[in-house]
Amino acid sequence: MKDKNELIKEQILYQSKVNVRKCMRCGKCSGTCPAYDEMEYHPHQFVYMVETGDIEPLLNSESLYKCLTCFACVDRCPRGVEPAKIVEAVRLTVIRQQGKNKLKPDDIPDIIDGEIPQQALVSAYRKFTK
Amino acid sequence: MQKIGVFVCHCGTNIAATVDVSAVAAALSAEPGVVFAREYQYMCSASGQDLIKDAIKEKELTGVVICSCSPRMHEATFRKAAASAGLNPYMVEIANIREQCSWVHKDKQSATEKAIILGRAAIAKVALNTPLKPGEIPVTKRALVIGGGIAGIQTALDIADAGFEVDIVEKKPTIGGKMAQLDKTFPTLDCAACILTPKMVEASQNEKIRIYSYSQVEAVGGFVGNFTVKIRKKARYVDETKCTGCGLCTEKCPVKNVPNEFNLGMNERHAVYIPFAQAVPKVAVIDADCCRMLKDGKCGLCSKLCGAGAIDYKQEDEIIENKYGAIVAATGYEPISLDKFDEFAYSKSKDVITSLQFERLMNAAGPTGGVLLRPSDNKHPKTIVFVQCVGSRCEAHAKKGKEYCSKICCMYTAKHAMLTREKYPDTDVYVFYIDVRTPGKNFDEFYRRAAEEYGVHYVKGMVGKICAEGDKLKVQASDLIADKQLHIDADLVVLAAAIEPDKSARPLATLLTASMDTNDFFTEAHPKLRPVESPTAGVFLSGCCQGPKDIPETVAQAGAAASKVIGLLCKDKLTANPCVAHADELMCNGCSTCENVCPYHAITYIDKEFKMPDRTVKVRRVAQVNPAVCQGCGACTVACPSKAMDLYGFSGKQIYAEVDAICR
Amino acid sequence: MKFLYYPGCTLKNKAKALDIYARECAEILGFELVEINDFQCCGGVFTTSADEIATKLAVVRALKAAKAAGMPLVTVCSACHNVIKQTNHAMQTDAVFADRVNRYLNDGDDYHGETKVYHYLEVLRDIIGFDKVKECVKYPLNMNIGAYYGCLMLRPGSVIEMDDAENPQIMEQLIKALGGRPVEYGNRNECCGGYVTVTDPGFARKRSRIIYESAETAGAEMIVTACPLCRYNLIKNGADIPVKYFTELLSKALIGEKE
Amino acid sequence: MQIEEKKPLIAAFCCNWCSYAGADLAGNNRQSYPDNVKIIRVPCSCRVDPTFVLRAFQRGADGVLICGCHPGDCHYTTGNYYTRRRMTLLFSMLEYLGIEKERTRVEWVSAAEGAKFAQTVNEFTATVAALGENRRLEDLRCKE
Repeated sequence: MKDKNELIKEQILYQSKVNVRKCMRCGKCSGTCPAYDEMEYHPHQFVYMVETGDIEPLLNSESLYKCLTCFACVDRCPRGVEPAKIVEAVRLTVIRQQGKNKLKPDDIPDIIDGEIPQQALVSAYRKFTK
Repeated sequence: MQKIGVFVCHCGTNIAATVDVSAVAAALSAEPGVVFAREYQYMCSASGQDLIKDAIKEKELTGVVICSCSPRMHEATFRKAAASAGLNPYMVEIANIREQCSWVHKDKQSATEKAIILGRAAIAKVALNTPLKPGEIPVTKRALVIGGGIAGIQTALDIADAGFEVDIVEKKPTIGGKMAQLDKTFPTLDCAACILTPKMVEASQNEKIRIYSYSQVEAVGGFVGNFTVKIRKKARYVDETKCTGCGLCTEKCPVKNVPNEFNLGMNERHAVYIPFAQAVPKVAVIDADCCRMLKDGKCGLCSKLCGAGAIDYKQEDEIIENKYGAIVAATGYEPISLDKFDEFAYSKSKDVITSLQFERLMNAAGPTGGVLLRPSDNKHPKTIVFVQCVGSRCEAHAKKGKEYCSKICCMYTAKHAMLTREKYPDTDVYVFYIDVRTPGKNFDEFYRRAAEEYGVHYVKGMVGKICAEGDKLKVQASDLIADKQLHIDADLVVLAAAIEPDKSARPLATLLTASMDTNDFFTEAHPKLRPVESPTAGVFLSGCCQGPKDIPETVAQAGAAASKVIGLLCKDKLTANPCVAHADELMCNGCSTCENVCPYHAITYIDKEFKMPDRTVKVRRVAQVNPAVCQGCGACTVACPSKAMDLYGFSGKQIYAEVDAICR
Repeated sequence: MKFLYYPGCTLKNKAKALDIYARECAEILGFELVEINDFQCCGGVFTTSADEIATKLAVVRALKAAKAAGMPLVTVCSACHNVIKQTNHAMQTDAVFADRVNRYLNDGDDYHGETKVYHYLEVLRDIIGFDKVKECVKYPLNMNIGAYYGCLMLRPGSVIEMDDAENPQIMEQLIKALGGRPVEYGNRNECCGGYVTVTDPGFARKRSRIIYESAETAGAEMIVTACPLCRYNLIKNGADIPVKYFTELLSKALIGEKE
Repeated sequence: MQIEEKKPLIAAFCCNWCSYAGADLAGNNRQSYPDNVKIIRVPCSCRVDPTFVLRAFQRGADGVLICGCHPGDCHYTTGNYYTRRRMTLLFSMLEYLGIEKERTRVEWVSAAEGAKFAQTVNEFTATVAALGENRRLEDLRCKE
């Protein structure tokens, strides 16, 4: 029997299609990440922690909701690792669970300021809610 | 009538412990054609060889089979022994009962049986062997070195020192290569020019060395010992024999805004120029793309000024054909283009430069006279960021960069950082690294000195983004140890660009039929045991064209390549491998299939007259193999649709016989 | 030349300017935008997970509509463009994904990424030509304009393939054609904070400030973008210079300012 | 000495520069493999004529293994590319004739890959053994 952690790791690797072993620990992803200072765990740590199976802390971290999916790390990684896809897969692991939506319908009215484009709401919903 | 002798070696207990050697000798003595079978403790020893020699003489053997170690080990030994006893050395076959039998099997019974089968196969083969006589190839006692950097210069000097003539072909107007552009060299910090320019002068004054500067190899024909090479000597519009190198023309030429390639575009030169003060040959060259006289026919100032009358606007390219016995590729390297690395603002800011540009900025003969001023505004940079591994160690299929480590960057960056701190102690110097790789004598000590004594900030992490803002370069990077993202306002950023083989290497490899790896580095004949030879006989490798390397390694390899060349040129005749292809002219249908598969162009077609049964004469196109060029791979023998092509030493019949013996 | 036009949800609503001017200028420049019937929202972002199928179906429907109409698909909004191009790329290169999508839609016509997808800017550059655009300019802009690409328009570079993701030039070329002076600044291809503005406005403010300050320092008098969310973030978070859609600029140069 | 036929019988063609040296290295490192395999040395894998393979099957071999240098590393630059193409064709024809494709194999073994050689032979022998004897091309008229 595989333990829960291993199953989560397998699922993350499947969803992201990322080969975490390609990482050479150069840290360029974290060097280029615009959300770095908002994050507790940084892109290179996402990759490393998924590789080592230390996924629990990531699941409970606010860092999941700070990634802008701007793909700077994806385009600039010299090894083609695509850290943003790992972050997304970890986030999905969380928000697909019952009651784990980050953004709730009740939050929306306060956000609407008359100017915010639909695009923002739709995107945020897609990223933070299942 | 075959008279085959079989000799079974015990190899001490190496074979005898697992294989019943006397049973093998007994079984093989019963094979057809075998008239003599003996076992002995050490066949390769002097007395073992005597045993073979005596048997050849006494029994008048026509073939010899030795059941022993791998033919890769002692085939040459036993062939020599046979030859000394008067038997053609190619009438010897070896059954490998050590590496491929006794050492890999444990059961004595079945190992013995396998040894017998391997012996039978060798006997079946040797019965079909034919005496072969290796041809002899004369050797042209002159070497060609392609590339006039430190690798080429050192190779040429060493070959000339042994008394052989050697030519250097250099595509630039002067020899010297990349090393001439360097300021100081690690780990001793001696000045590059001080150790290189004497060698350049030595090369130019050595009567055994001819330098073809501003020249390129255009065509290569022939084979080891007998290469014919066409060299294109590009028109420099200056008569080399008359020019005194006074430099007057280079000062007065009215076209003075041509980017100076020697300083990597950081200053300008005139249309007529001498690349640098210590150039060899110290002769001016006119850049035809910029010269007004050559472009529009208006000007001619340099011609009027030249007291020696050396300017010749009518000069044309010249093709020179020479013969060589050996060729050394020393085409060197080039930093990769950084166009694809604009996350580092390389094409947006003049103050983001490559390490080679930094060498020029630090050099006393450079664009700033050796004062470290940044290119945009000629101010002293107060904060300098060095970025390592720019384009090195990238994923194989990444659209930018190279998969390999460029090897020299860690050390030259440590050198740059150290020199900067030494000359300008008030400068903050950061080096961003993934790993610091310093395997070399006194290398790690050097790097540690940069960090410990010179206070260079080594940061483990990579720069992620650089923005040029105002007169600052905003560097955003990760510090993996501190687990922080750093934001540094830098005045100058130096990128350690990966190095790649010079662009001229790939077409040259095609001309030389020398193989290359996927990165366009020349492949060596054996990665460990024959590191300076190309798999193509007579072609040798020197310097970075074979892989990234620093100066001491390059010089060592240059010497090694030279010694291989000398070893070749010392011989009056070369022995050719007699196991070559040959065509049966009567069977050949002239289809050219063999010609097309031959990697050596060893097969040509000739029109040959055949007397027909009706006494008419018919001219037919038939294949002919040049035995001196053929390397004996056998590709043509299998490709030939009419089975006209066969291979001496590995003929179809011989291999059938082996197959039959094994499957019996 | 006719293009099937996918405006997207925001252009029908908060970003009408982006839409209206795009249509007007297309007419002047001699190409036709045929609005797609019953389009559905692209979702705003492309979900990278291999098992996300349903979130991409709306886009595949639009791509199939273009295939059926025999026209290329053109978008104006950066987000729509990003999602559509990434989905199309996945349909071309990921056989498992394409198979699952096709089974899901199951309408007898399998789709494997046959439709060619253009951003409006690509149409201007690759089909109309910026030279032609320049000829049509009546009111040259004559000001310093900083193009803001953000992230959606360029990345991932190997999929979007619109321009060099680290050194894009397409909007600068447009600005030049319209008689303006492009201002290149370092952060023009960095993220404004995007949808995180919904959950963490403070963070979006920080990001946006970095962007517009970078443009202002470099001397831009105006920022131009193709993304409604970028524009919103920059304006809301205190940009001191106007932030306009590129189609507004285009219209201003070709037709003139409307009162 | 009467030798009982070893079954399965496997003939291996090894190129002189890489694979034969690789087999030697397996010996140097005492990496054992079944004695069913007998090696024939050829200068290059491209010297292996399809008729050699046919002859082996005709004479009762149960499997044929061809080893050459890795693509790109051929001593003769391009020989192993010829091998790859020729054997692809031959093997599909053999399969058509009823000789299972598992009985034939082309493997790239460098001079440094002794372990790979031994492993290849072990695997291949086991595969061929599992298939049983090959009778398809055995021509009894050619047998003594």
